[in-house]
Amino acid sequence: QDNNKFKIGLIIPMTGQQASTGRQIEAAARLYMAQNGDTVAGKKIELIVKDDVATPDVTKRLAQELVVNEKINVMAGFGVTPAALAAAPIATQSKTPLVVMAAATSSITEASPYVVRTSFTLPQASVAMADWAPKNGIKKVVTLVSDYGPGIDAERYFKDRLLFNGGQVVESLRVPLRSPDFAPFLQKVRDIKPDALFVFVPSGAGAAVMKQFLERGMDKAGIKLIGTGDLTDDDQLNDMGDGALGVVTSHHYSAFHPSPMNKKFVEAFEKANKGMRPNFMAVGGYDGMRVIYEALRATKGQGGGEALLAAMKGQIFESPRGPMFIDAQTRDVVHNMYLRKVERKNGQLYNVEFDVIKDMKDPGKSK
Amino acid sequence: MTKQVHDALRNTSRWKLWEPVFWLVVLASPFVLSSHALIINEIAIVALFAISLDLVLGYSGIVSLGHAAFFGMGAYVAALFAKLVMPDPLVGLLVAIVVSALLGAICSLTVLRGSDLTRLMVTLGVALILLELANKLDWLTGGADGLQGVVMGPLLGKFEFDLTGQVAACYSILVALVLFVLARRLTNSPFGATLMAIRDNRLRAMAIGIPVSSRVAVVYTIAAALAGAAGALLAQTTGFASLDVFAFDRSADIMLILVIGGTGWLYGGIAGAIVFKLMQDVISSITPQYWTFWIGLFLVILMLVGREKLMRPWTWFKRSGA
Amino acid sequence: MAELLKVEALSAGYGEAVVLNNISLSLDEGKTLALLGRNGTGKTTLINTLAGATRQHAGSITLGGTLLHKLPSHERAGVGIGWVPQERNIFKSLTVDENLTAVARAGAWTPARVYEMFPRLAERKTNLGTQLSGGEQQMLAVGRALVLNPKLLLLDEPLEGLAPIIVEELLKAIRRITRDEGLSAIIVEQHPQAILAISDSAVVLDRGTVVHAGTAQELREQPALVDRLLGVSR
Amino acid sequence: MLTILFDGIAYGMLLFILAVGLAVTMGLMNFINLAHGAFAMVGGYITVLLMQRLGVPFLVCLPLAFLGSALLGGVLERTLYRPMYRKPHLDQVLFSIGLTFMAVASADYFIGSTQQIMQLPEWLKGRTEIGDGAWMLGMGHYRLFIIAVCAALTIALQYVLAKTRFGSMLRASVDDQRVAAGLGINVNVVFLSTFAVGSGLAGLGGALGAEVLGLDPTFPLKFMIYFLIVVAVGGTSSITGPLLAALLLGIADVAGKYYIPKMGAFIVYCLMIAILIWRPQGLFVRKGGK
Amino acid sequence: MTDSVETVLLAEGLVMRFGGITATNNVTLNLKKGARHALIGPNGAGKTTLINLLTGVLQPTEGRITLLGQDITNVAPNQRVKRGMVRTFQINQLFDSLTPLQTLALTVSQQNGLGTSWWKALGSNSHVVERCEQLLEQFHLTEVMNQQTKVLAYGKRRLLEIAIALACEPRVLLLDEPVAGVPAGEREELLQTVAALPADVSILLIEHDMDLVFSFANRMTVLVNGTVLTEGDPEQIANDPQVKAVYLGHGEEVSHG
Ligand SMILES: Nc1ncnc2c1ncn2[C@@H]1O[C@H](COP(=O)(O)OP(=O)(O)OP(=O)(O)O)[C@@H](O)[C@H]1O
Ligand SMILES: Nc1ncnc2c1ncn2[C@@H]1O[C@H](COP(=O)(O)OP(=O)(O)OP(=O)(O)O)[C@@H](O)[C@H]1O
Ligand SMILES: [Mg+2]
Ligand SMILES: [Mg+2]
Repeated sequence: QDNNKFKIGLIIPMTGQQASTGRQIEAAARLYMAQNGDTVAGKKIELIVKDDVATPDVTKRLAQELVVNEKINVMAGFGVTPAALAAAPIATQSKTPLVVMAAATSSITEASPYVVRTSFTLPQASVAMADWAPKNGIKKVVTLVSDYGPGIDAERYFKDRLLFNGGQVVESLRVPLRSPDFAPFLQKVRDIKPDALFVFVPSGAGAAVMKQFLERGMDKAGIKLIGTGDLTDDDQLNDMGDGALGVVTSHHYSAFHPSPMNKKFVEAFEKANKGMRPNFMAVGGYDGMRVIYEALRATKGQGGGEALLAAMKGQIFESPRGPMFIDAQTRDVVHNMYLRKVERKNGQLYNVEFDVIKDMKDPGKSK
Repeated sequence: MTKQVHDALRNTSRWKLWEPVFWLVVLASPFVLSSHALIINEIAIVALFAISLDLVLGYSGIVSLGHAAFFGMGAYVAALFAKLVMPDPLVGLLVAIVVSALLGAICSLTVLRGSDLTRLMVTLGVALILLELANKLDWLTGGADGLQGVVMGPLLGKFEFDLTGQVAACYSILVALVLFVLARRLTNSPFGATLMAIRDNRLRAMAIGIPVSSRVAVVYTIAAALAGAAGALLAQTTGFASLDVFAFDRSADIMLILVIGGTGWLYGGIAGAIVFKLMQDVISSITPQYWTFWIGLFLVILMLVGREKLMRPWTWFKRSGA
Repeated sequence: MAELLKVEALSAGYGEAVVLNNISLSLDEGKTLALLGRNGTGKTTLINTLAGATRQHAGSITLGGTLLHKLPSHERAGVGIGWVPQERNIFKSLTVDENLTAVARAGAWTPARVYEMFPRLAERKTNLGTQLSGGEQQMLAVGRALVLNPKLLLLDEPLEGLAPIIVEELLKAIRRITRDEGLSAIIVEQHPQAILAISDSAVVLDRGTVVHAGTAQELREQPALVDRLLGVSR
Repeated sequence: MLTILFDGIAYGMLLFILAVGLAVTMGLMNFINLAHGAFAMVGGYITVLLMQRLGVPFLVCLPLAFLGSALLGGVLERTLYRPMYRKPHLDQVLFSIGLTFMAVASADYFIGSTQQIMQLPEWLKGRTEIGDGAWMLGMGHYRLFIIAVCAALTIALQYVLAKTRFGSMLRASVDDQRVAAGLGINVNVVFLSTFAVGSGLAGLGGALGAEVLGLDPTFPLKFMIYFLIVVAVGGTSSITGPLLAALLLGIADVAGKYYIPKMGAFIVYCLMIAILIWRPQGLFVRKGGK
Repeated sequence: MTDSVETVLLAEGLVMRFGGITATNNVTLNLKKGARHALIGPNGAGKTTLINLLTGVLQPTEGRITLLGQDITNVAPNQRVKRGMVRTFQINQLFDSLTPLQTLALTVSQQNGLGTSWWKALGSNSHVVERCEQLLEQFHLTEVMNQQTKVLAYGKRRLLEIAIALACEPRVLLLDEPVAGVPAGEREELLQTVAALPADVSILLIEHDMDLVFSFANRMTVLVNGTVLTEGDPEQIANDPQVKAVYLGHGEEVSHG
């Protein structure tokens, strides 16, 4: 109705188990708007935030309502894979671009031609680790992942790549998503005595795994702890204490990424949010907003969903994470994968990058 | 005199004037409030689910914290049926009802004995086991990513499920209405009366010759069928099914909804569904982060003050009896 | 003899409904009062009001100089009220022994003495309250009031459901306790003759008011008057 | 082998500490208090915040967590819970869920939604290993500590409830408030103190459990199922019942996950259903049946 | 009463143990067709337990129960009702949230095999309505028929308790202290209603009010400590010194009026 508005429906989990994902994304999106103004190509940008509690049928209804009633131009957010998958058909049906800012299962971009992703994919992170590990004396690995989509993705891609690189996954453990105690699984790992334990658990549970890993004296038994960046989530890293020192992970973003742009981003983010440190969810939200803004700018505020989508594809830009671009074919993010080690810098714990695999595409798409 | 007795007995089962009016309003709502058809659809589904729970909880006194087991079963069966066999919604609905009823019949064995707490936990356990099963059978159910790729055919071969959700809402309301009428007859029949007898006093119910276990099993099966229908409606109108149809939260929410509206009264579930869903929708769009606080506050006040009293504001300032 | 209980202009009821109206009565130490009346005339309500379990609307109750009506229910036991509720209300998740010890107060009556009086209970010491027979529950209810070591026993239909021989013994026991130990008692009963035999005075209630008050002696001698007061037609 | 047994016991004890307060309010007071987890969360936050922000030693935090949540429990009992005692169980469920929702949202508002992580003192961090091979026993010090606290607690509680008059008075008040008061039991005080102790125990459980289970605002909802399982399987009429149930479940869960990791999530639920169908009143009921 | 009269209910060698307590010990009871049989005995003698065994609320540790010639020891409680054995409870067991009318209507419906009918409304069957009306009148419950049972006065609740049993059209009726709590004046009337049941209905009565027992029964069994002390007609029992010693006492109670 209102021709001068450009509406973005941000559907994220704001309550429940995944709440912190939603918080980071919302904060980042608002930060982007504060930094870049809320008028682009003559249109006033309006952000409509909806809480879907990470429940897919709610996500779908909210998406549908936003499309039908609010006539949104873009939908964005999506904390978990099923939620993104549930909303995908709505995007197709209504020809609305859907920007995934968090969910990381590889297949999401294939669910609809209108999906664009600015977060990352788990295969990217796990393959990066599987490339690095054998070169650094880690041949025999046990994987431990949460028993759900992203976890299984991580397990599969890590295993295949490691095998390809001459390593070996001797045992694959899947823990229930809500397991409060990792003791039995870790004990099993200890009894197997691999070179390293590769972990993927949703951020939050990572701290528990790390703690119990140390408590069990596994580091002293010569087992290394490696994983994707969720394990040493920037948001919580500081609270994990010195036990986290030296843990090696692979990910696309670290709050310590040494670029002027990132410094500025982290500073502004912490200032706007009572000292909360941005994590990879935040950067996904921030870049997502960037992609939307630029698409709007490129279409001069005139085009519909198709035009916006076309303008999103192929965007190349510098993100706080480093250089990234949206692959025009897969609509998925292509960016650097960093290998990082937890270190103490300026009195705080950070993931310090020490190696990089440049411009990695989603390995899930090459098959 | 005989007439008095007769009338007194039939009084509860007679349709009151407001009932058809209510249903007409409900049926008209997707058209009048067309921009809210989606939430209307969801309310209709939840109301049907609540009615199902009311049959076991309100009328038969069997507490269940795992009613999502049947809801989820209905949802997955309907979605899989559409995906693998044929996309017709009505046939899918029937199949889902039958399968959920079967599951209900089997599960009824677990609720025959024990205290409220035991039943609470056993039903909860069954739902969680189904959840895990659906997760593990990912080749069939799509596991944690949810079951994708469900394409629903048009209703009666004519009405496509559209983006605005009007067709979906009408479909759900009509199904809910039909099942409501069945439930209403059931609860007003001698069969229904024996259920209430079992709820009030099992010992005595047995002592007047009511086969308690078989009655409970039957009503549990019927309720499972209704819950399955609700689940099927959800799957069909959204076009997918995901693990959380079995989740604990869903079972707990439906219990909240039913108790908010009042148990042992079929309209209670409907009222609860309307109040709870609307409140959730409105408050969570105002404060997406903290809406649970206000819902919680509402529940606390509702329970402290009492449902009857809250609905009659003019009694608030009168001194209450002992 | 010193006056123990004095009730003046008492009225009480449930919520808005007034059940007792302007009741006055008094009882001396060591005496027994028979409280008679038809079903639903308010006998139980009067007993419960004395015990503090029913809301009192007006009037005063004095027990041995203490203003009883000012005290909350749970403090009345300390001042000397021992209550046997009409429906027995045995604590069902406690054993027989715990039913007694949970409420016992120091004094002449100990659980051991109750077991002496009702040997049946001694045999069932470790049973739960609900596992007792009807009559056993009645015995326990009486014993539970005694271990409070009260000055005034309130017995609401204590004979209901007891075997004739126990009834006989219990009545004797009450007589003995009041006479030898200076306890007073108010007894409600459906069988007037049974308790008039052991009572000193009697009060008849009808629709919440006192319609007759006098000695037990005079009612014992005039069965016809009792029948008339209680509205029994034969 | 032995290590798994040890871990199972420790995990069971932890479940027990978290659930025992609920066993007290639910089993003894017959009040379905689903807000139990919220009190546990309060205890957890008291500990974490005191340690993080004020540097209070862990051992001092534990009693403070107990007292803090007991105080909160006492205040809420006086103001909100008391009128709910006489209401039907379903109303209690709704009421306490409502409280839980409020607690979750408030914690989120005041403290934030991220997981709080606790740093244990050094002496609780290590691990002692005895023996070799299949019979090796590795004991985490913190787990050892949990077992010790829990054992002491059980003995104390069992003593209070079974051997003292207070236990009988409490159960009498629950059975029939009106008559209990009429027989000289100060029902309000009995309930108030029991509820406060129950909440305090929850708080203590939260303080001890935060380390292993993690602590965020969804804590009360996340672990509600576990509390309920322990209490349901153990029966609500004693303290030893939930204890044994918690141990059984803890050991079964840990051993199950170790030996058949694929069945991970099923084991506890299947075990619970099997037990409850076999013994509908819970595994350990008070002598004499219903 | 001669042996030629048909036995309807036969309990043989019933034993019931609760842990260490033997509540009934080798009890044998023979209830004849049309009997007005009283079961008396001291408190805790096992009378209620015996009824619970007969009706299937409890399963006997040992022994056999035969109803109308068929072994029912392992038959479910509701099946026993179907075969004609009905009881009342010492402590009221009512459907608190239903009205007396609904209670009776559902009982009568169940009795007439309509318990599983789920399409027709309760009370659409005219026979049920008539029978309800009859029972309401007989038990003075007409005025309160539409009130919730839980708010009724105790006396009315007691009447309803017995009315329910009669609504089951018993052939064998077991009454456990049916007049407890009913005022002296109304007891006789109540018992007369029961006594006026058809002559071929057999009744077993438990009661401590000896006036009533002796005016009602034509046969009596005395139970003591779980075992049958003696059985006989009222005359014999009243004069049995053993019964006097353990149960009746010195007779003051028997004679007062
Ligand atoms: N809880 C209650 N709420 C409302 N009214 C009540 C309540 N209890 C009793 N009444 C009413 O108060 C009146 C007196 O009852 P009460 O129980 O005192 O009589 P009673 O003389 O003890 O009778 P009975 O001989 O049956 O024991 C009755 O009319 C009864 O209906
Ligand atoms: N569930 C049980 N567990 C243990 N003992 C029980 C149980 N039920 C009954 N008893 C005991 O069995 C005995 C017989 O009880 P019953 O109720 O049959 O007595 P009764 O003859 O009906 O007595 P009354 O005349 O007092 O009602 C009693 O001593 C009682 O304590
Ligand atoms: Mg009375
Ligand atoms: Mg008895």
